Amino acid sequence: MALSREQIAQRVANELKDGYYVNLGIGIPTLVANFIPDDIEVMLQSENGLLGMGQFPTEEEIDADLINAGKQTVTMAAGASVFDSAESFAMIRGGHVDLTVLGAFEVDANGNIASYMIPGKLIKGMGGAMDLVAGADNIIVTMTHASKHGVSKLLKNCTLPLTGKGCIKKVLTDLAFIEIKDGKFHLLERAPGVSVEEIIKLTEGELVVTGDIPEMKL
Amino acid sequence: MALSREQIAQRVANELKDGYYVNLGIGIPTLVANFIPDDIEVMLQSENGLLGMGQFPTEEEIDADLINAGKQTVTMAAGASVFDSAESFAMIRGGHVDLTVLGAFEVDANGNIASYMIPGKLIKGMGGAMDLVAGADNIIVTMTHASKHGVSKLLKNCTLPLTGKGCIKKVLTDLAFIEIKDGKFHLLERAPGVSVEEIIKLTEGELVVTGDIPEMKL
Amino acid sequence: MAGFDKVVSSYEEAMAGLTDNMTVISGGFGLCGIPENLISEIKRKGTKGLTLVSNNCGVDDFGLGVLLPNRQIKKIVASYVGENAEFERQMMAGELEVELTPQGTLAEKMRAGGAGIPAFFTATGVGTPVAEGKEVRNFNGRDYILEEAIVGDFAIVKAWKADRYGNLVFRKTARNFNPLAATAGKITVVEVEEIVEVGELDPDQIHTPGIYVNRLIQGTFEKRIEQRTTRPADPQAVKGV
Amino acid sequence: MAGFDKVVSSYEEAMAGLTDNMTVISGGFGLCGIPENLISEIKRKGTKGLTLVSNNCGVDDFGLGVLLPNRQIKKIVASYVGENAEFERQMMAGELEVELTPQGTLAEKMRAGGAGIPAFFTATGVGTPVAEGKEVRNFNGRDYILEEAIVGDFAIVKAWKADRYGNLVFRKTARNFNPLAATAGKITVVEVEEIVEVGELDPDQIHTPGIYVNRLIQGTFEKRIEQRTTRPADPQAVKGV
Repeated sequence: MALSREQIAQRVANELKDGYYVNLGIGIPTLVANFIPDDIEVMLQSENGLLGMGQFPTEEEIDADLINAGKQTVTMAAGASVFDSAESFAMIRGGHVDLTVLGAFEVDANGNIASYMIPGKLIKGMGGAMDLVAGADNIIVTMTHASKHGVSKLLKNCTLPLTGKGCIKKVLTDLAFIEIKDGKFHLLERAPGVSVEEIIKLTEGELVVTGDIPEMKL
Repeated sequence: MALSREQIAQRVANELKDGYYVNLGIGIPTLVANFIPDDIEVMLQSENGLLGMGQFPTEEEIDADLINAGKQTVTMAAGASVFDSAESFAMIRGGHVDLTVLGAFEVDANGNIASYMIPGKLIKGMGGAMDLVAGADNIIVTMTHASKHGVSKLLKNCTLPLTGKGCIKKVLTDLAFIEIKDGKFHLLERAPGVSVEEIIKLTEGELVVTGDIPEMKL
Repeated sequence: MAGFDKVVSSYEEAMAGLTDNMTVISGGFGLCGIPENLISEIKRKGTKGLTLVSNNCGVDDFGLGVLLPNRQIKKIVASYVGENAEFERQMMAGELEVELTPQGTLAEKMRAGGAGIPAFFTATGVGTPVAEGKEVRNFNGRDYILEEAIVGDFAIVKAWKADRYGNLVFRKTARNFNPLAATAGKITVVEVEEIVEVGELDPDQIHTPGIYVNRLIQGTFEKRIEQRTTRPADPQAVKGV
Repeated sequence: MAGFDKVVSSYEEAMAGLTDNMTVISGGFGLCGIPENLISEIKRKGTKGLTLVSNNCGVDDFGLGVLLPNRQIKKIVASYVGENAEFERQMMAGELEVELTPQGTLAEKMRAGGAGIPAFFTATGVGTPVAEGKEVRNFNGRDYILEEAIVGDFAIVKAWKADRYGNLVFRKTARNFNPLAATAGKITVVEVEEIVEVGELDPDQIHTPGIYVNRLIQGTFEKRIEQRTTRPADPQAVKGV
């Protein structure tokens, strides 16, 4: 069965390592924070200028001067630091963040990503997404594998304006965990109960399937 | 008579205006701080990362963590701020400092300045001088008009490696206050008791003398 | 003698000299740390044809969004312009020019503008619409695009505390673009919650040195919250449900 | 789990992995705010062929100057290299390669290295020996030269206080190049006067976030003064002479 949003977040959380500085994008990536394993510590970077983002505030703790990049009220964890936007993106662009998790409309077999604009329809802007995909070595894209109408989002070539070129190596969808290399998608894991055939059917770009594909552990 | 070092500093101090942020180079420029008129306020920027440099410390106040760009122990004035070297030169390069005073070996009629190197003899480096002359609109160069042997330092063309190109408009020597424009030196004032002829004789570059040249007021 | 006292007594004085078709850089991220009253003053003045440089453009009735109904904005340079129906209408109708700029590039353009760096290379945006018309150059095996600095005729900034010399301290994530905007204005105007005496701020803890600040005014702020997210005060209470 | 605890227990551990021919970026201005003990450890290790990036190269018997007698330095990138006889001898003899770099350009090169900016334009050095071999380009009527970023295999930094996560606070003008060096090392090693508990430092007042710091050690420092300049304690006493 296809993973729920929470299950996608849960699987991403398994990729976290002790001592990681992590930037979580808006949407499903934000949920990853709820599944950080108890035996490791990670620090969350919010690109509006906060390293060490904490949980949501209680009603009493709410502070209009303390928000995350999704403009939600948050708190600070112990050891947090605050800085300006140039410093925040110096961190990001300079490759100091260990892992970035973000959503997308489309990815393709060349590692391109489209996530910020649907011409004529949705023009909200890229925010920090272009900097994040250009700055991070280690990026996980989370998205649904296909549209409700069964149209694949893992393409030969992205059709929408790109957020970044050749920068995506790992994609986690509701159906599969996939690596991108050598211009191809490589199937690493499948969602529990989802068949390889189903994944092949919903992947437009070339999908390499080598040996038995294990089910994800959640 | 030629101005003393203190008199040069004193004449420079007359160019200060209330509310000026000023960077004073090593040597004679440093002395300018002793002649700031009582009725104005200026703030001294030291390029190692201090805005609002105060006087020298007493023996008790000495702090190894608080020095100026000449590596002298200093204090901070009220309203001072401390910052890193990139921020310090952002200020300088970005044109936020109102006046820069620095020494030189040579200047020429095209506004070039040589102040940091005598090939084969003195190779200490430019420190912040190249940034200062490139960043400031308003620069006063203080120097002796000629060497002890009567060799002019106000040249047709600098002979030493340049610190900056076409950036100097005002020179105050022990003999004269001079403006540089249109590829010529223009005599504005002469030191008390120094004749125009004497200045002409010791100025290698073309010197324009228009009308009566007043004596400096000190 | 005025010396370094940057304090002005009215918002009118604070924004004096702002005229049609100028470029204004604004601090703020969403509605957090925005110079609320300086924006209101621009609305009151009715200045038109402005080019605004800001990460966002506020919402319909707050922040820079209030400059939309009277068509005061000609062009906006921003990274994210959602959350605003009138904005979308003007953009789609071609009444408003929008230059979408990646958030990090926008921050760096402001910093560069203030720091006398006319242009810099960045990998952000390579191969995307942002790269169109820009020079691409390879350094050490990777492609980068050339981005130019931004300087504003005015910069409008919100800080937390200041002394009369214009030394600024920001509070939590209301810092965001504000220190960068402060460096990049030909005239930088700052509004703060509190003005303290010179000497009260620790020199080691000043975020923006007063050299960047031309005018300073104390204001009162609504500080509207865009996404009010909370957790229960007592986690036990939830578990007990 | 180690989490974000950056504290190491010995200088040997602090500089582990430094090998011949590496590039080391050092904080400090003159002898102010220099990582004294990390420098001593490099001397003790005897690592050779180093490229050093630092505003200055210490004096004969203190600071980076102590790496000269055993010829550990192959090349130095600095803005000012006076005050050091052995340095001058090695330079004049062609035993030491010196790349003189304007102070502001040096600071910006470090910042760029840490910030993922491979190159930037600056007016500093146009028409001087510094511009030789560099691209010159005109922006808005003025010439600028292209300068490239610097990244170090190691960066060595001196801060005042830190928490165990590596969040740093600097003191007075001992800050100088240190925060910039901290961002530009593949491995950044910091020595401090005091390590405090996580949570003790105000998040708004941290100069260098711990994300830039790999290793942290507490040391004791000589803090030698280069130019001891003073004024009389009581000005009246002088007038009375």
